[in-house]
Amino acid sequence: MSRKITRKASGWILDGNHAAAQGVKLSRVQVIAAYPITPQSPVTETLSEFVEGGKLDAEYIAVESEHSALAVCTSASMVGARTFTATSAHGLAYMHEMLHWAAGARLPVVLACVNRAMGAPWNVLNDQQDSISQRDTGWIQIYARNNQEIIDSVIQAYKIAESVYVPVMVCYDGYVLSHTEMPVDVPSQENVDRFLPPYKPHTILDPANPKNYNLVTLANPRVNAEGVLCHGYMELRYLLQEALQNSRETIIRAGQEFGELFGRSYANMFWEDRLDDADIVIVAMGSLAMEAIVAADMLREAGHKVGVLGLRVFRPFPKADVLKALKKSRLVVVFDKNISYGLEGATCSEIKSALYGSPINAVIRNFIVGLGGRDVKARELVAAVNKSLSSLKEGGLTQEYPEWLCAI
Amino acid sequence: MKTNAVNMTEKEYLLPGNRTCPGCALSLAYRHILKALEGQVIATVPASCLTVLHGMYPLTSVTVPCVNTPFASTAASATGLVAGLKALGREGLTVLAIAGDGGTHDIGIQALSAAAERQNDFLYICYDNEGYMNTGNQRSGSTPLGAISGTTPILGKQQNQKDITAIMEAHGIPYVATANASYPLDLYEKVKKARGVRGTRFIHVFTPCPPGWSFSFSDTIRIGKLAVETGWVILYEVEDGAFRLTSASESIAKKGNLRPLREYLMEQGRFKNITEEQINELQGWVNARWKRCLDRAVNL
Amino acid sequence: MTKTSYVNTRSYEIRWHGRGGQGAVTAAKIVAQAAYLEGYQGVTAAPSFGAERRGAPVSASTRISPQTIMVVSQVENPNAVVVLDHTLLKYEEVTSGLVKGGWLIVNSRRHPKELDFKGDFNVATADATRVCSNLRLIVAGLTVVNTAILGAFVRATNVVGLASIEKVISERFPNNTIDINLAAIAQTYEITKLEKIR
Amino acid sequence: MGTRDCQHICSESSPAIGEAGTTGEWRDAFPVIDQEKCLPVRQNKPSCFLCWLYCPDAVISRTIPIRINMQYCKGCGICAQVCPACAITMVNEEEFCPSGTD
Repeated sequence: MSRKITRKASGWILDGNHAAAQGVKLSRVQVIAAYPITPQSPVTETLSEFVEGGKLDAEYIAVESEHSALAVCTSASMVGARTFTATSAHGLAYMHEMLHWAAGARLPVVLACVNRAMGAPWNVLNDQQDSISQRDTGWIQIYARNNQEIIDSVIQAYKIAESVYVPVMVCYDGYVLSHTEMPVDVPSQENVDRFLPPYKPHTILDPANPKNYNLVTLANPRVNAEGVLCHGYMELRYLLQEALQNSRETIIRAGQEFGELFGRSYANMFWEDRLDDADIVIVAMGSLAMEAIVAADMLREAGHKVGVLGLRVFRPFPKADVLKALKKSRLVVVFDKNISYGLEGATCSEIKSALYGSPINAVIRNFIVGLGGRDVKARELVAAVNKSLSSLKEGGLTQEYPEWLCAI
Repeated sequence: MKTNAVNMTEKEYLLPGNRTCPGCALSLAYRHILKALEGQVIATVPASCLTVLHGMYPLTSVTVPCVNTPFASTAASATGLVAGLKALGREGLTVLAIAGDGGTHDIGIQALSAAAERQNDFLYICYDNEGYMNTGNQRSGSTPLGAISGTTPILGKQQNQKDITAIMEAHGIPYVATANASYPLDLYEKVKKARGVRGTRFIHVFTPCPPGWSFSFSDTIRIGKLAVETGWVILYEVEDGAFRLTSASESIAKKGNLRPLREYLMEQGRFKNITEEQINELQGWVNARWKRCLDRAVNL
Repeated sequence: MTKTSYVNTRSYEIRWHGRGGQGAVTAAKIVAQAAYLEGYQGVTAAPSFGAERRGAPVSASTRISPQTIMVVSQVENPNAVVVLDHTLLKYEEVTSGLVKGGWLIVNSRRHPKELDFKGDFNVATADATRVCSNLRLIVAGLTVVNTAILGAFVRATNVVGLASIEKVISERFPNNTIDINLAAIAQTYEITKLEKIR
Repeated sequence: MGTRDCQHICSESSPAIGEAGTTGEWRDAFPVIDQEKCLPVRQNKPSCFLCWLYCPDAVISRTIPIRINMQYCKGCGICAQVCPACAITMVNEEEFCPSGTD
């Protein structure tokens, strides 16, 4: 059934996968290499249809594995083509080696991670263990709460990546968003072309001016043929960290420009909902940050002043911004759809590190929720906040280990 | 005495009510593979339709031990099972690595090639439904030229499939064979023979897929037979280099009644956009391969 | 500007039950599209997550709201349950959570009273299967009732109008299937039998 | 109620019939055997049994007469298609249940 998408004046109705594919098309991506995996596969199918149907002038490479998908993208990006790939869970894990490589080579590849649980055992449903497990590979990570933010983030990802020469991962929840249709405003090609200048690679692959990239790089700095002292391995690595630290400005400026052109501002590292007068803050990421707003409503009706901090950019982690946002909080309840095994939810650790050394003396509670597609309802978030409130006195600032909302 | 439907072992290793689609050729093939191995097997299976056949925790519809493994590592997993059993001095079990065409031709070929070069002692079976059916039919290295799939939706696949059995034969392993779910007795004999051979053994089993290839699920057997009758699939075995045509392919070779490939292609919705030029190219490919087999066969 | 609270503007939630291949997910999406055309800002439509097998039970959900929908968790207390295959009625979760005064809409040739449901919700039935088989609305050997049942859904709940449903079908379905589907909807709308709780 | 009592520390599955539920409900047609035409029945000795051989779900018994486990038969129709004696026909489910029981 060929899909003539109904288009009301202002918007379409798209699921997350189709929103991502539209974002790739509008960004005029030139090389796509992807391998099918549930729940990402409709992205690859939709892009194949665009390419074969003449709606997107791009090379679609049906690679034999995710490891090769990213290898194709890094080299195509090295040559100067704008590239895209998409994957989930074990596909992303299989790319791990190449994730490091792409960041080290400072290549602006954009990857859509349709968040799915990691095995063993097999589970195709949603949580964020897969992308969180890749937080140390040097990629910028942006999380979408709904399908509008997916298409908008894919387009902004190219602007950001190609400005700071750092690859960007746009993460959205498998099934909960990827397979759920909702209204999405699809920007016009003209406006996207205005927003997104052509990609100018920092690499030159020209026999007339031969350069070799990513050869063996020794520990210590070394002098080149012109007598200039060049980096050692550590210096190159430092520059990657510096680029991620400085990318905050680029991310916010890109979000601002996007707002001016498309009417939806992304000049932030996280979404704030009634934080100004909140002394209790819920922290969540992805679609759970939407459900958390409903929970905040229910808690406000019960007389609690609750706000929601919906994390958008997980890397670089916006420590200073979080610090500012939480300055009036006495209780921070962090919901993680991942777990750094042996410790706690990754978001919780990042929040604690942001508050360390600050005057904020908030109690922090961490709940592990929604792993492997376990449904998380607003009323369960409310119950967790109430439980944390009752443990305020004797609980101490933090607990040794997070609490799990499960049936163990 | 040749095994047939009447004297074949009654014992089943596949329990009723598994999760495969109605008319699934994999389910039929797997049933006879396990019977031929008399259940004396440890299977290792990557993410694929077969994982779904095995079922969802805490239940499984298969009564043999099975080790699930990530998509790229079937042969490596099998190697590990063989090494472990050897280290523990456990004998008499066949380690069965069984993956689809995606898991064999594409993402898993590196691990398989290395295991074959090491001559690791397991039986590797590729059940081939010519596409990534578990994720909704995307094209694979085995998808034929001109076939529609999720990732070749309009123009159909632009390249023909790779001949994985020839690739595996090139590794100089002691036993290589092709089989087809529509000829269960031929499959049964080959698995039984492979069980007795030492070293890496490879059997390429053709398993038509009703939803993936768009034909009605009562026609699975008919489509599978048509594939052999038109030469798309050639049933043979290569034992220490000796090439022998078997079952229907042997009788077709002797009678010379190969039917035009078009008859096979037209039965399947996945070929609805195939061009005349692509049909001719496929027919040429089939004829050339058929001729090579006739020349090589020692039993004609 | 006071912040709209999402608690009391609870969206209208519909849960669809069918068997793989009957088109329950498409029905869920059509109603979401129709509601959006009628000016509802918030609509979502989602399949039940997991492998679908032809003939095996599947479900889907639609949410409709004046505001953007923030709830992403699964539907728990639907306002309406639509059952495309009456043989699914024996499963307890098919009607579980249906709100008081909600609507149960069943593809069945029997009158609602004959289904003797012990729930405080209204029941509507229509023999969509017979309508569709008369119209030869068969796909891959299965009588596809997902558009026809929308006639019964509109007749019972009136949450969206026939006109917007027909607009979605005309825009989204392949041309050669539009008229047959519109006919299926209209005919089923007519033969729908309603049984309101006293 | 906690799930700790199952004592598993990893995803360990045990064999069971009907892993995917009563798959018999998936079908929209079911096989009916005409005993007059069925070879083993006519010859009253084990013969043919191709329906047993070709059943993907092993729901056909190799007995005389043949019995089909209707709880799990998915109604694929392969047995009807391979039967050399055309003894098996597929009957639509709707026609099967008498008008009363909907």
